[in-house]
Amino acid sequence: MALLEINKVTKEFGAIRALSDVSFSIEPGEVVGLMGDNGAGKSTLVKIISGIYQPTSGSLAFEGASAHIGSPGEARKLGIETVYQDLALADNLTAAQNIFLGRELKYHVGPFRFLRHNAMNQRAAELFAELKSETRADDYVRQMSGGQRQAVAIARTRLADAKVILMDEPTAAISVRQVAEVLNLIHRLKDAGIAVILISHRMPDVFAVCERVIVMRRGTKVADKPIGQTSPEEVTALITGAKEAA
Amino acid sequence: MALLEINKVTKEFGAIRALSDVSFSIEPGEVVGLMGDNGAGKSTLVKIISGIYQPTSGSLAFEGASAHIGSPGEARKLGIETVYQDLALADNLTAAQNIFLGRELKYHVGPFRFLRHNAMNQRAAELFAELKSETRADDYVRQMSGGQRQAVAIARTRLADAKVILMDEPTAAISVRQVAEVLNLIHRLKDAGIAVILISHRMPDVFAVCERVIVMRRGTKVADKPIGQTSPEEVTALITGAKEAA
Amino acid sequence: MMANIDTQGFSNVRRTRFWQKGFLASQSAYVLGALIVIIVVMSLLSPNFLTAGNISNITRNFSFIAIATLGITLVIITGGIDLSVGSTMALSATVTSLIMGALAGASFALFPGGALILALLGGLGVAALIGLLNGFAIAKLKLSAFVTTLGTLSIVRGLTYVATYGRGTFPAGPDKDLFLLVTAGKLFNVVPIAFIYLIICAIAMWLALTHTAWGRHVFAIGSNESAGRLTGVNVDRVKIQVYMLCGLAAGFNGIIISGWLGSAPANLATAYELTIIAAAVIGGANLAGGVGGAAGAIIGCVLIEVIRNGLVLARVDPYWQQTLVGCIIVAAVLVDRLRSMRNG
Amino acid sequence: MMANIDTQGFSNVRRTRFWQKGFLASQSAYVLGALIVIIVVMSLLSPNFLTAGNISNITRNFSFIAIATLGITLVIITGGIDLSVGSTMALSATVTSLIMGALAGASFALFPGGALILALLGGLGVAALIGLLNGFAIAKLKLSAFVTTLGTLSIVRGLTYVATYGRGTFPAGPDKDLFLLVTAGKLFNVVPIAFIYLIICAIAMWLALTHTAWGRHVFAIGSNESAGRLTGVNVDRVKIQVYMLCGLAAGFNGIIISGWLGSAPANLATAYELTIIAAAVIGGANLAGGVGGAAGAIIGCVLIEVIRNGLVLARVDPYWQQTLVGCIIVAAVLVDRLRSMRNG
Amino acid sequence: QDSLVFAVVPKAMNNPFFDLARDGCEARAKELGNVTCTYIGPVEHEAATQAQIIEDLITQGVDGLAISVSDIAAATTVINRAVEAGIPVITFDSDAPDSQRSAYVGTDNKQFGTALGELLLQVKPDGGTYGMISGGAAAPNLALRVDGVREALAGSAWTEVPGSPTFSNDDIALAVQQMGDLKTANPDIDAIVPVGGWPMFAPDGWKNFVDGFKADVDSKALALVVADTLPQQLQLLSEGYAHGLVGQRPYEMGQVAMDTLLALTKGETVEDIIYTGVDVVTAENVADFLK
Ligand SMILES: Nc1ncnc2c1ncn2[C@@H]1O[C@H](COP(=O)(O)OP(=O)(O)OP(=O)(O)O)[C@@H](O)[C@H]1O
Ligand SMILES: Nc1ncnc2c1ncn2[C@@H]1O[C@H](COP(=O)(O)OP(=O)(O)OP(=O)(O)O)[C@@H](O)[C@H]1O
Ligand SMILES: [Mg+2]
Ligand SMILES: [Mg+2]
Repeated sequence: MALLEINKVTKEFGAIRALSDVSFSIEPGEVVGLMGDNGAGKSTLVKIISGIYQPTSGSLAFEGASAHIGSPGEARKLGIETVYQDLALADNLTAAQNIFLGRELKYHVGPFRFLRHNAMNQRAAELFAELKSETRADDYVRQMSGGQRQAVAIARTRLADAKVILMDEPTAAISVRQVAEVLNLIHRLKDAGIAVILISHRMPDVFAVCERVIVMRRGTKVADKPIGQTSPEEVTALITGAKEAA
Repeated sequence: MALLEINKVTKEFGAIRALSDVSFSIEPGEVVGLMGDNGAGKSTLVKIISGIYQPTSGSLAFEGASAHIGSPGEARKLGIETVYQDLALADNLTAAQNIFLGRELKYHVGPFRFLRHNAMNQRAAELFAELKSETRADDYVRQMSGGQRQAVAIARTRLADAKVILMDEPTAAISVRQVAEVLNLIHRLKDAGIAVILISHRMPDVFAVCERVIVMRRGTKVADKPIGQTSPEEVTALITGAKEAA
Repeated sequence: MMANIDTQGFSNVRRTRFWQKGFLASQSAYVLGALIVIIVVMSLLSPNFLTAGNISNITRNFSFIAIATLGITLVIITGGIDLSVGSTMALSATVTSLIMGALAGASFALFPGGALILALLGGLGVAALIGLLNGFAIAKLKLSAFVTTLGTLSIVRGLTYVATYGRGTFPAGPDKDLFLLVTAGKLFNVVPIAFIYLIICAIAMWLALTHTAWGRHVFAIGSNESAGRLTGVNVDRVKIQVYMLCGLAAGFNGIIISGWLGSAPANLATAYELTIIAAAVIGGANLAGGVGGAAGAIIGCVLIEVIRNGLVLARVDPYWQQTLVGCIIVAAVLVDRLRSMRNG
Repeated sequence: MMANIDTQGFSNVRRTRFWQKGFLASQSAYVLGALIVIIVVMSLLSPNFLTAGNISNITRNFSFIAIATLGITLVIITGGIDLSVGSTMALSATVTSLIMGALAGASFALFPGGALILALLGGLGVAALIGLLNGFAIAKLKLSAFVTTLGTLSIVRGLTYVATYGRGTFPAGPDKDLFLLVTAGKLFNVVPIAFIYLIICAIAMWLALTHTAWGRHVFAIGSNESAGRLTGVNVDRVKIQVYMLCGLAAGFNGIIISGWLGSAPANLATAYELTIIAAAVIGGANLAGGVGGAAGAIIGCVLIEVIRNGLVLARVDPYWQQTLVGCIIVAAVLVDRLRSMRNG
Repeated sequence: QDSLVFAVVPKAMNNPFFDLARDGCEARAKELGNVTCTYIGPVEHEAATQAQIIEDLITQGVDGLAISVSDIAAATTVINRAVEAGIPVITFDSDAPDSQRSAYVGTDNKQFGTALGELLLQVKPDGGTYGMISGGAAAPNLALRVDGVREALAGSAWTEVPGSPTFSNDDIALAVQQMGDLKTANPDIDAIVPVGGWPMFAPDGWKNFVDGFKADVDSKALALVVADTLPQQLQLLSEGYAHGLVGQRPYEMGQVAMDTLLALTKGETVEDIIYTGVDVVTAENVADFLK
């Protein structure tokens, strides 16, 4: 049974048809690369899966049951975790506060629940160490460098008890050695049975971790192939439109 | 005579010393790569050169004369053009409006000057075609994909009559074939005698276009070498701190 | 703006339909729709609503706040706010009256209209100065626009009281008739001259906002101030200009009202700031910055005045009027939800 | 929050100095400095300023608006605004008075204090309802907070007039003395009870904002609403709660004032909204959202009241007072520039 | 005897009516020599702010208070507090009868309204429809005036139009606009009676309105009977822009307030209610008032 099934999904923004009739499915523990030129509709697809947008037509199914994902909160509850391309960070909170946003650690005092500041800071610092990132847990996100911000967004997914993780260009701004860590992370996720959809413009990364690659062009899916049956050259041709479909 | 000279520049943000005693110089037409881990201080350095931040100590010289760059406007006047990491786009304007922001094309009617909307849109469309970018000149930046936004920021520099262009991770979000175009662009800039400082986490790109690479680690410059005398492995070691200096 | 030159060849992009772009896709258009509905309802409730006399009254009444609303719309587009408009209206009117009075008693003779011109320059000069100070504090000293202009609200109103010891003033002197003519007169005996000024100001503002680099910079600042700064826009100068224009518009509006009243009471336009801001916001200006326009500002003013006037004409119990005004204002912006729904 | 666990090993990061973090690095602290200077100046200008009686007056007066300011600070932190607080104060006080009056004439007898409790519940219930409606329109219908609450400002004030036909009401009935005691009384004959309520509310708010997940979500919404939504924060619910709390705080404040006045006039707290927002903003809340706190709100209220009271006591010409109030408010936020300079 | 400081607290400082009271106080204070008149009140009409200012004046230790009461119950509380603090208090213009104030100086507002109504009957005995314009909906003295007008016209041929009175909130521009609105809403209206002088404080706005129906006004088809007798109103009346005015005497109120407070500080007893009277002005006697 497929974990996630996308069925003829179309999404229009006024005059722009960002997605037209896109269908595919993902098995548990599968790592799928999603590639395409800028504006091909990759992020739009991710946002539909994670409940930000509703498809204009088409449907989704999760774990075999047809799913209506009305909001990011619902997606999270289903076990869909996302690293957004625009990172979705609250600038006026610290790195640790952002990581734990929406799933804070608390202790009980009578009927009240208070935050465990120390525990959260410590755990966040551990996560950054794990990612080999030069990010300090108690710095405000507002004053962070681009790569540090991205590290915060990635660290978030580590807390989740997810079934599928959507990563929208998670390695765009981070440095060489952390790219390697993120790829490692994806391997570990796969081993733990968690499916991953990786969007990236970095061909080598996709070929290093993905089992399958889906290529989009101007809103339509032009290819969906096991990684072994394709090559970076073919994928590049598909992305640019030099090759129509495969 | 060096085009741009950085002299023992230090920048502190409260308790964080983002740059300590950084010095280097750039010749006209030189393409220099600036690398370093996340939070190493690369963007801070760029912002000091382009007049956003004032150094806590240290000085700059431009074309041999000591220069105090008080604002981005002054930097532009000197001939310093920048592609910022956070792109610096006005969301409520279209791509063309953003590209021409601050240097609009106008025609005169008596004492008044009105905008040449068509000319600007057309020129912007040409620029995107040149960059092989899937970006529409009259779309609002608000509704653009990450890569399209980056294309707008890059296209901007093409209008400038600059002496040096600072590019802070210009290829982070754009797709494979546009990366090639940007690298091409850098070659052409060099041929036109324009110096470029390229910040990037993509080792192959840096080695493809730069003549010299400067490596930063936690605010200090740890290496400054012609590209021929170093290797990706050495640079990686310098970035991660595995190698102290070179 | 020409859409098709560059969307050619994008297989996934249709032509934008006419109702998906420009004015028709803006909040202003939807509020205009609500306005028309309200006008129809009001004219059903009261047979006198659509009489020539009442239309002329409505036109005059909304012109009184509409010029100031144009000014504040500029400020709101840059992401700022100006609470001092009401006070500026009063001080500007007072100064104009005072100068006219003083010159009437002056020993030297001026050419006809000379006293009026000096008085107007004085009144508008004060208004521009208030705007300059606001702009300076906000752009250069980086103070919060809300607190700064709340401060000037209080300072300027206080100065109005100090200047006349709370008594208010009356325009007087040889140029008084001329003054009344240029402020309260009617063109061809029908169109209030204030309305003509409004139309001229609105056209100038529309031209400046959509067809000059300056207007583009105003939008850029409201949309992303630091991006404007980084691309070399002189953000501080534009901001100061915008606050000065807002002050000038308010001052001009105050002078017109005082001409119509024949009096510049010290409490002129008290608490008008909220009405004026509301008119701008209802007309589509966004307090977060980057959105707004001249047409919307006028639509907002008309809407507010039509509601006020209509409820009086419909002989609604005065105690209920205030409640209804609030309800209709909220209902009018609610129609804008239709737009978001239609645009997905 | 514990700083050092994770900055260890960052060669380019020093320990944060005590004045670089927490309260001392906030706008509130700098405004507190300005406040102290103003207090010193005022006490030099008027010998009566620092008398026990006057301090008690000041304490009571700022407590009157401070509770509402706490409420509006919450709203401002989420990036919203609430202009209806003044009207809510009036309606809430009016409803409480009306219920007390009605129950006094009721045929059935209640246990002692029963009428008071019912009346308070009624008054606060109305306030919460107003907040709920505001919150619903803003969070669910996505209307502009400015226009919505400007609408409620008008609606609620209108209802206050309708309820009493403009005449206002006063608390009456068997529980009147108890009502006066719990609103206008003084603890140990010195500390106004309103001040005690304020302290309790402020501590609760501080705890909620800094030590609960809810408070964290309030800040997250103001800082980046869509990020909050994307990370699963129930943005709509938190927003509605915040507007309800703001309404409740305003209503409670209105009831306290009416107790002190012994009356609930229909024009109670007219135009207080701007003062209350100003107090919050002066105290460090940022209208752009994401910044603010309980301590700052109180400091802002004290500052405004000290200026008002001090100028009266110093027998400054009343026409100049208004001007000076404005100047001092601007000057007080100007000290905050020192902070930005120091922090580079 | 040392100098005395008497504070005069108006309902709102933005109302020109109280400026005249202030001028009366200051003039009388100057004549008396050892008395200073401090004029201070809330800028806008609002009860709690007025109460706070009175508290401040108590703290400041003034020697006497003259208050134009904004809200009866609210003022009663503070007046009693002032009296407890040993400060003699009188009210002027607007009263709080159940408080411990020593005297009220001013107009009998009910009678004032009645006078307006009677003047209207005198101007146009055959009756018709009329509308009123009031100030703040919460002002008790204005409510009394409205009642007075209604009482005087009860049983006559005059009927009030629905939607009357309109509330101008003391905003002069709005008051003039409401004149136009009343006339437009009720094209056959026979009289408009503003119970305060607001619309006429804008002389040209008023003229502008009247000029639209000049013939009706001249023939008294539209009767205009207005409260207050400020100089610009008298001028308008003399030019035929109104039919009658009923005025209070704010200047006298100010003077009498000073006298009464001085008497109280000397320990003398004063009358409980001191009416300063009303002036009824029509075209016949307007010249006397214009002087
Ligand atoms: N909210 C929106 N309103 C209108 N158009 C939109 C909106 N969001 C996306 N689009 C358009 O839809 C298309 C697809 O955008 P999307 O963000 O999915 O691209 P992408 O494949 O993620 O590109 P990139 O690699 O640059 O991130 C683009 O043309 C974009 O302009
Ligand atoms: N405005 C600021 N206030 C405080 N600290 C800052 C500020 N800007 C940057 N920093 C800190 O300075 C350090 C250097 O940041 P910078 O943005 O220069 O890094 P970078 O080398 O560009 O990293 P990246 O590769 O991630 O973009 C970081 O630790 C960052 O947190
Ligand atoms: Mg994308
Ligand atoms: Mg950077």
